[in-house]
Amino acid sequence: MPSIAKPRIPLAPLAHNDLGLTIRDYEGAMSTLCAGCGHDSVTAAISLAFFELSIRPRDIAKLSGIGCSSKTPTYFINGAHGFNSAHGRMAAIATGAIAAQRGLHYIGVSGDGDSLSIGLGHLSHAIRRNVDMTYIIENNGVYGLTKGQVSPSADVGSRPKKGDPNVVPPIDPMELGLALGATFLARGFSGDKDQLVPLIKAAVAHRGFALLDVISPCVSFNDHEGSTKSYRFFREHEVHEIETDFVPQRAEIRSKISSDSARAVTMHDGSVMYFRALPEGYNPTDRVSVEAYLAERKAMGEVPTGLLFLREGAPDLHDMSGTVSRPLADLDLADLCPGNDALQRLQESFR
Amino acid sequence: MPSIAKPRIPLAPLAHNDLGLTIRDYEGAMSTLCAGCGHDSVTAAISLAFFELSIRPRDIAKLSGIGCSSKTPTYFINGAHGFNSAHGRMAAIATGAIAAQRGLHYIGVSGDGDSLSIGLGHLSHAIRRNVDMTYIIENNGVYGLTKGQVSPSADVGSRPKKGDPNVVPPIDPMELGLALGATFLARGFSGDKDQLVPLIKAAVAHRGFALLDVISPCVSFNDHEGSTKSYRFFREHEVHEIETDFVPQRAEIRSKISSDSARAVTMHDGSVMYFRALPEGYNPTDRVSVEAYLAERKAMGEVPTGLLFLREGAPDLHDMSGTVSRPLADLDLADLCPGNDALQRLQESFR
Amino acid sequence: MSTAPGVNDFALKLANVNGTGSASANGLLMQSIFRMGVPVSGKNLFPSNIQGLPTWYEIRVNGAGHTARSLEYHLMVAMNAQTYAQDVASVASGGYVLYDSSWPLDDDLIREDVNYLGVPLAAMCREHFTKNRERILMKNVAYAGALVALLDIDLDIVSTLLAETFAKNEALRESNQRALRLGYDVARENFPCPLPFRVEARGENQDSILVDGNTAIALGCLYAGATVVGWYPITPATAVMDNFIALCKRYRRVEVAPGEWENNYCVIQAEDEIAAIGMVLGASWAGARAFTSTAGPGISLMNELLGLAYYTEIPAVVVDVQRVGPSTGMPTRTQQGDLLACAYASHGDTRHIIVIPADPHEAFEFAVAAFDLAERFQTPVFVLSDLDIGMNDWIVPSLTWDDSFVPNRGRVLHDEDLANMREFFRYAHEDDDHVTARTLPGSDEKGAYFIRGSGHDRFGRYTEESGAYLQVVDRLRAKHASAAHHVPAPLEVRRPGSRVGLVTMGSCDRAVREAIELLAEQGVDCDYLRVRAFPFADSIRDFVDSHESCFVIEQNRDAQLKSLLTVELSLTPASMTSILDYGGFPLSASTVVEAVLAHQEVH
Amino acid sequence: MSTAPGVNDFALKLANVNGTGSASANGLLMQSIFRMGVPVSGKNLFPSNIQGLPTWYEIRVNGAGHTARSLEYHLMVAMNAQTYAQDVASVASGGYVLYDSSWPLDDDLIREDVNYLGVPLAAMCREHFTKNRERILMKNVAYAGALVALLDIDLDIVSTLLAETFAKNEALRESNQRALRLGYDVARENFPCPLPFRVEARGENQDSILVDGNTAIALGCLYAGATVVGWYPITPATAVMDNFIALCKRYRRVEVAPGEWENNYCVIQAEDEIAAIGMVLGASWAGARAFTSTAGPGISLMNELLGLAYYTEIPAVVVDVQRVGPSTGMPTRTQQGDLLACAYASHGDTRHIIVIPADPHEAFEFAVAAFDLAERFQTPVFVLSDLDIGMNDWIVPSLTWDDSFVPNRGRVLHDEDLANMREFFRYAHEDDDHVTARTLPGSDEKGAYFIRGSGHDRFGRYTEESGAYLQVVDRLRAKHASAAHHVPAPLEVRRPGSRVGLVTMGSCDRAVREAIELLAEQGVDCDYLRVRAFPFADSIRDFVDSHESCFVIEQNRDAQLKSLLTVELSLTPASMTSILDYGGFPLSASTVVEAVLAHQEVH
Ligand SMILES: Cc1ncc(C[n+]2csc(CCOP(=O)(O)OP(=O)(O)O)c2C)c(N)n1
Ligand SMILES: Cc1ncc(C[n+]2csc(CCOP(=O)(O)OP(=O)(O)O)c2C)c(N)n1
Ligand code: SF4
Ligand code: SF4
Ligand SMILES: [Mg+2]
Ligand SMILES: [Mg+2]
Repeated sequence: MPSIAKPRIPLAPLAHNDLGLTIRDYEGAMSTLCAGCGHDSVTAAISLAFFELSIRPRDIAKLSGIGCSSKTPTYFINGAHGFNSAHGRMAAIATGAIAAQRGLHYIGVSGDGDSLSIGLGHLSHAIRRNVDMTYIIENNGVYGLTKGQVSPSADVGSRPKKGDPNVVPPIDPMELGLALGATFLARGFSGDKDQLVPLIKAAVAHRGFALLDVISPCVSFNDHEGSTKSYRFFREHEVHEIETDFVPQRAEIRSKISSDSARAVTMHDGSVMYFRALPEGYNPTDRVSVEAYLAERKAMGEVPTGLLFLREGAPDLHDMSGTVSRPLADLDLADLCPGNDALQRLQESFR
Repeated sequence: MPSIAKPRIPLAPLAHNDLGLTIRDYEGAMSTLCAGCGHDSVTAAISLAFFELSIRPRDIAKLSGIGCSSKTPTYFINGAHGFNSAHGRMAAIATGAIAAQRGLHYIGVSGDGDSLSIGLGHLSHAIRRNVDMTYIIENNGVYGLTKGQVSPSADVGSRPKKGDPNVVPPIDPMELGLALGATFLARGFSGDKDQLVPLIKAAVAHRGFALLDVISPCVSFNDHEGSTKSYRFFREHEVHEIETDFVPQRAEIRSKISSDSARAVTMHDGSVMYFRALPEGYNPTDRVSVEAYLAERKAMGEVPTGLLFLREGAPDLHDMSGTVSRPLADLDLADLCPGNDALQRLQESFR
Repeated sequence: MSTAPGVNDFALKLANVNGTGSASANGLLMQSIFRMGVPVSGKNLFPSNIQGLPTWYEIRVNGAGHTARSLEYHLMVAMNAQTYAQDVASVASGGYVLYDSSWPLDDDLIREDVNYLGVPLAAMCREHFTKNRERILMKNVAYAGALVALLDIDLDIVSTLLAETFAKNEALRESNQRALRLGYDVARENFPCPLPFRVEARGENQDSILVDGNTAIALGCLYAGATVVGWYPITPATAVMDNFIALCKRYRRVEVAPGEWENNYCVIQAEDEIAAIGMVLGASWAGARAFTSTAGPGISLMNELLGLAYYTEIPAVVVDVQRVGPSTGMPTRTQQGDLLACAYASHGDTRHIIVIPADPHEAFEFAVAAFDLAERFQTPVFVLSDLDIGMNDWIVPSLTWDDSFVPNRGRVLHDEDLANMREFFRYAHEDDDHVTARTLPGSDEKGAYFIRGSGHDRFGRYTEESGAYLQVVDRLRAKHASAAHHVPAPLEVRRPGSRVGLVTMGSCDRAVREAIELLAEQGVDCDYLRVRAFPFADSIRDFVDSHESCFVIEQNRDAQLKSLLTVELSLTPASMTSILDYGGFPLSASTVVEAVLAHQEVH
Repeated sequence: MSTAPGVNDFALKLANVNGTGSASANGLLMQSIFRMGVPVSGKNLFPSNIQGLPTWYEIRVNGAGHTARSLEYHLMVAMNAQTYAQDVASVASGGYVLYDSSWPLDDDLIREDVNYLGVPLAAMCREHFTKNRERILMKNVAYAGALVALLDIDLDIVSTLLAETFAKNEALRESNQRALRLGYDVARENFPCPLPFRVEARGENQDSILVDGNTAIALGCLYAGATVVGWYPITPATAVMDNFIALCKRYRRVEVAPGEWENNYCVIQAEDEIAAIGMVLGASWAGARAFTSTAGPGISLMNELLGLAYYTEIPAVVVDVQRVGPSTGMPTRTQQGDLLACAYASHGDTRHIIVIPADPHEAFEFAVAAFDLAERFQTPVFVLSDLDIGMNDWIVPSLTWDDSFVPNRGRVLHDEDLANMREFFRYAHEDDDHVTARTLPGSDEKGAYFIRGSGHDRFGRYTEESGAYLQVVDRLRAKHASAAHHVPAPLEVRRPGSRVGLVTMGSCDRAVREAIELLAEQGVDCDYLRVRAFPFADSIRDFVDSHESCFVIEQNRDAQLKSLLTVELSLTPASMTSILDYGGFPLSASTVVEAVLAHQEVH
């Protein structure tokens, strides 16, 4: 591609992990996302986290729905099996996979549209079932792949590239998770790898459903200055033709979130988000105080990041189901079929 | 029916409301629910509330999904149009109806399965859109119509008539509503009409989405004593044959919830629920304190009832959409069609 | 076509109010007749409601083995005052009405051509039992007792059955026995027992069982080694899961430490049908045998993910216990209206495998076959049952299991296989059936690939190129066609010299076979072909082509089987005539006979 | 079938990287040719991606008016190094390759039989523009300028268009004009301009417009008076809503107080497609004209509620802009694969009305018709468009609107009507088309009823009785059949003496018509029939019956149109031969010609 040089996912120096693997072993195919898309940073963070955790690629399974975010599992850990499923259904599909094959580390990647619109029901019930997986929402407030409609996480007043400012109150996946009894809730920012990688590692380590909300800016549908609401056939507009098919190359946004004060980060659309790492002494195990803290910061217009809530030791899907520790998918018919004698005995009761 | 005398929905004496109508004008068809079903009490309370509000039947529209609860709109206010739709979809269908015809009072009746399983996404988004309607969940913790599976509102440890005790943490519609920015949240109990009728009236009066969670016991699938987990073909069981097709007549549970202390109510299955009316001075407009109170009472094993949360003045679907005050369904093509001249002018830009 | 009832040849109908315990008493009668070695069937016609609405149960006794639904009732047990009028009206002339004479019958219920048998059931039970619950329940057992006397059913057998049923509850056992006897005695004292039509013991049912299709399918899934289930309750499919769970509890628990049991299965009650099929896909992708069971509305909701499974080639078993559509329709009535919805489920070019059992015996076998087919062809397979098969008890040959059975898990590459390969490509190297090999999550990195519902080439890579896309979808079509040689073959029964062919499917089986005998009596010899799967075998075309006239008998309005046959076998539509019966009740032979004769007359 | 290009008879292809602004430059060229009065078409072949992947644009100029896709490219604008090889390979022998000569071409890209036109676009733009963004964007306008010179496109027209487009942005206007001139001049200086094939002004397009189908459908919905929309974004249907919203903002705002505007419409971006169709049903039930637009996956998800609408008889308009299936498939490629999914959407016996436009002009008219049909027949109506119609610009006759048009709102009873009735029953008193009258929420209590997807009788009451159920579903079937007389009739074009018939639908139209001319040149005269709706008119049967051989041309793998014709018109499958083209690109005449000739040879 002469016109747009796609940066390869940034890599750490070629260190070896406990398995003797390098970060290259945790890479995937070349990204086809827009240059500067936040999702690519999350991809890199995921690669790095699994590398640092020294988990064999084959012991990982990666799943997604549909969306730009949901394309990303192709871009990390080639050696892991992956399932790019249908829009909004990943949580349900992952639940089935985990029920069948408990021997793997499951990572699901989804978007705010995928998870909070069409997939809200499945996400919510996967939370309730405490399905043992890491579930990342690459949250950009828009439907990237369908070109920029507002998503359910868009703030009131935020203005999509096309169409009117959003008027419907957003769903905050963290507040939702608290209401549904989630056991692990964390928020990161694609531009702060230093914070994000440990959060992913913690999520992978958590036994149960770990929900990780990662603010991940969309360069393509948040880069408009002023109003672009007019349409092709009106021709009263200015540069519509070009805007719809020209995507400028943007640098990735990076910012390290310090723990002492809220840090302002300017997004591609010029808006400013205030990220705040959790204060010292924050207690992620007390739901009521967590709710109060989130509400307080929200009122200040800040977005708290970090491990927001944690409840360890809660039963997961397998505990609830009482399944054997050997993965069900590994059982043979001999383990499962009662045989003809049993059938004949059973049929005594059918007479 | 000689064997089971179905009680007619209990009626108030034949007073007249401001429109000169009696409660009979707010009745519906004869209920076909089980004798003693909590849902019938809610039906009666709805009739009474609209009667007391002096709203013309024709100005009411009633909608539901599928389930025993969702059958009930047939049993109240014959003169109102009704829509018994599909399982879980009522919130979406009501949203469309309200968008089209804003001139009516909308009441939706649903079950905990209908709303919190299959319909969770639609309910959640109707809350966000603050669709102007009263939405009642007749909450019995089971799927009544399909014969007693646990629903997402079943408490951990509660034991369905068939199958194992529930192990998946419940969804509390009130907590969910808080997380999603609901503007009106109330809880009632089918057995306390004195409290329920005013709550329904308040919900109808509220401009926006009023979510009313009504605990409404199911006599048929909560009446088992001990374990009934065995199945027909095993024959080791005791009285299975009879249990599956015999529904004892049960009296409706009634209890008035006083405001000073939690009141214990024995359910049909022998379990005891502790209902507590909200304390004096409770502030339903402060979300953080509401969340804290709910959490505190939950920890005590109590179920707070009353108007739990209220935010008036929030924009509803029509405000958000900027729709005209005249119902869209009442507009004629003359109001809507730009005509040939406009079409010709527009097409100048297509050349 | 009215025929006089006789020994081991009659039908009765029992009209009750649902939720009053009548089903057990009715089942007791039917099972007792079964134990007497006489062919019998019971059809439960119940409302979509929990309590208080009319419900009927029909028992047909037929020594010749015709157990399809009969439309002639020789005896009516009228226990529901709400439906007295229609119930009395539906008794055959010369037949009997047994009613609760604790209250007098209205005059307008009196028919001259019918015999009335008044039994003061309520009064008797009020006198003999004290608890309210018992008084209601025992009325049912009491009328059963009266019928035992009237129909000459073996009292010992009935008693034994009651004793078995209430083995662990002495009080209930005792009161049931007492009620039975009460009814029995009152009938013997007051009526000429037995009636002209009655049951006479035979030795017929030795190698048979009495079972419903939902139980049989659950058993099939158990024996096929299904471990993961995602499901959502819906009538009439719910009992598949009730049964599957119960069976698993009995046969699939492992004692991992003394007194500590774990499950060799995982059944998840999903949040909806979309999640249910999603879970099945996830589990199948991960290598387990997984299934779901549902009815029409669930099939509609699963459409998108069924297309995903088809295109990504993930096995899935979907049991559809059909009920009356469209929409919610009549959830407790039977129909065969989902054939087309299953055959082509999902948008775009999709086509699925369907197996169509006729009774619980086949339901068991086809359920097992469905898992093999799904894994062999890496695609969704529907087990198309219906409410009649699923929720009624049928006499069928006993089930057997071949302990040497080896499941066909299809083409799956494991680490050993991968070790010998240079590279693995998911959709390359098809075999003779156009199936390619898959790998399972957790296998060696060499076998890892990224499965996707978006355009992909034979290597499994994303593509938007025509050629690469076509290679895959054309192979999918060929693969589906190949399956025709592996699905259950159509069942044919020929009579020498027949020029008429009757084609049918599923639960129409018994009625159509009975019709063939009745038609032969009328001089119309018919051959029989029962379609048992889709894609269709070519032999069906031959059958149609080799008959002067062919009737396609099915239970839906739009002639879905005929349509699918026409399109898929390139048949001439005019070569087939539809016989459609879709009012929601099991088919009866007379419907078929009348339709065939009417058509023969015209032509 | 290779023919030499000539004046007003050639095709070019432009290969770009998506997200770099090329679409505007390509559209500029195509629109300029349109303004020169020469028939032209533009096909945008773009990836399902936002930025960085290959994308192509094809322009065909054809004085005879054949604007279907051509498979021969006489000029390739190769702007994407990633696809150089395949792009160079696809130029017709003797054709031209225009490329960015800022970098040298690899040796293996050099074909002997092709002419290379190197323009140092990047270098020129680096020199003449300073901002990075401009440098990328202006390369596109510069190659457009070169093409203007090479193809003799009217420079004034191009300039004027640019001026119109950037009327409000002087800086952009200026740099665009500059880039255009740069390219123009460099071509004139270095190449023999014009090329042997070129554009020559004509007077053809006076009464035509250049419009895409998504815009046209949005306009149709606007003019039909649609007020409520529930929708969920999906390619390629999203632009229907983008356009509808934009149109509403322009034409549907009311000034209720000075400076205070309110909307005569309500567009709700739903949480998913199930909610979208749910909102449509709610709104239609409440009396508004409502619609949704989606693609295949959305149709799959809507299945359950479409059945509800069918059975409860609620109008609904569903626009399906088809893309390549199954599953997610290829979202930016075209296909006609949802015909069966729409015709029989939902479980149980269901059948829907479908209108199938061939181009944006018909799309406008059929969108309007869809609302009338939906309300007249109280049932869902699909507008079956596709990506080719929806997202490409087509030259079609200008749209006109009859200001005296009175919409057919169907049988709706208002208070006045109810006042004169003794009682109202929802599903009783059918008219000649088997439609019964409905009432709307808010009407007099006498008109209130409880609509339900469960079994209901003609009075609208819940029922589980066969007879009552049958009355309603049999009427539904008759109602659907009646609609055949009210939907757009098939379009026939006959040539005297033709013994071959070509049957097709939708966007295949232009390619098939062109094929007919080409076939006539080869001595094969063909008649033409385009199916424009389901249920089918009987005249289609007559057409098929009256031809020795009939070809059914459609863009899906499974011959869905042929299948549906076979079943619904009881045609003999053997009477039709399929021509299937389903690789995802618009059909071209040569595909049809070759298939017909190949078949003729064999027979
Ligand atoms: C059933 C269905 N409906 C709609 C679509 C179209 N679609 C593809 S991606 C997408 C939204 C993606 O948004 P999000 O999940 O936020 O991902 P992002 O692209 O922003 O990362 C939609 C609506 C689809 N693929 N399937
Ligand atoms: C798509 C679909 N799936 C399943 C069903 C079967 N079904 C009918 S009612 C019901 C559950 C009802 O539970 P709830 O909403 O709690 O109502 P209740 O009967 O307890 O009042 C189910 C699963 C259905 N009608 N449609
Ligand atoms: S459109 Fe937005 S979300 Fe999608 S790849 Fe581009 S920047 Fe990322
Ligand atoms: S089953 Fe339960 S919820 Fe349904 S009517 Fe009976 S008591 Fe009520
Ligand atoms: Mg997003
Ligand atoms: Mg319930």
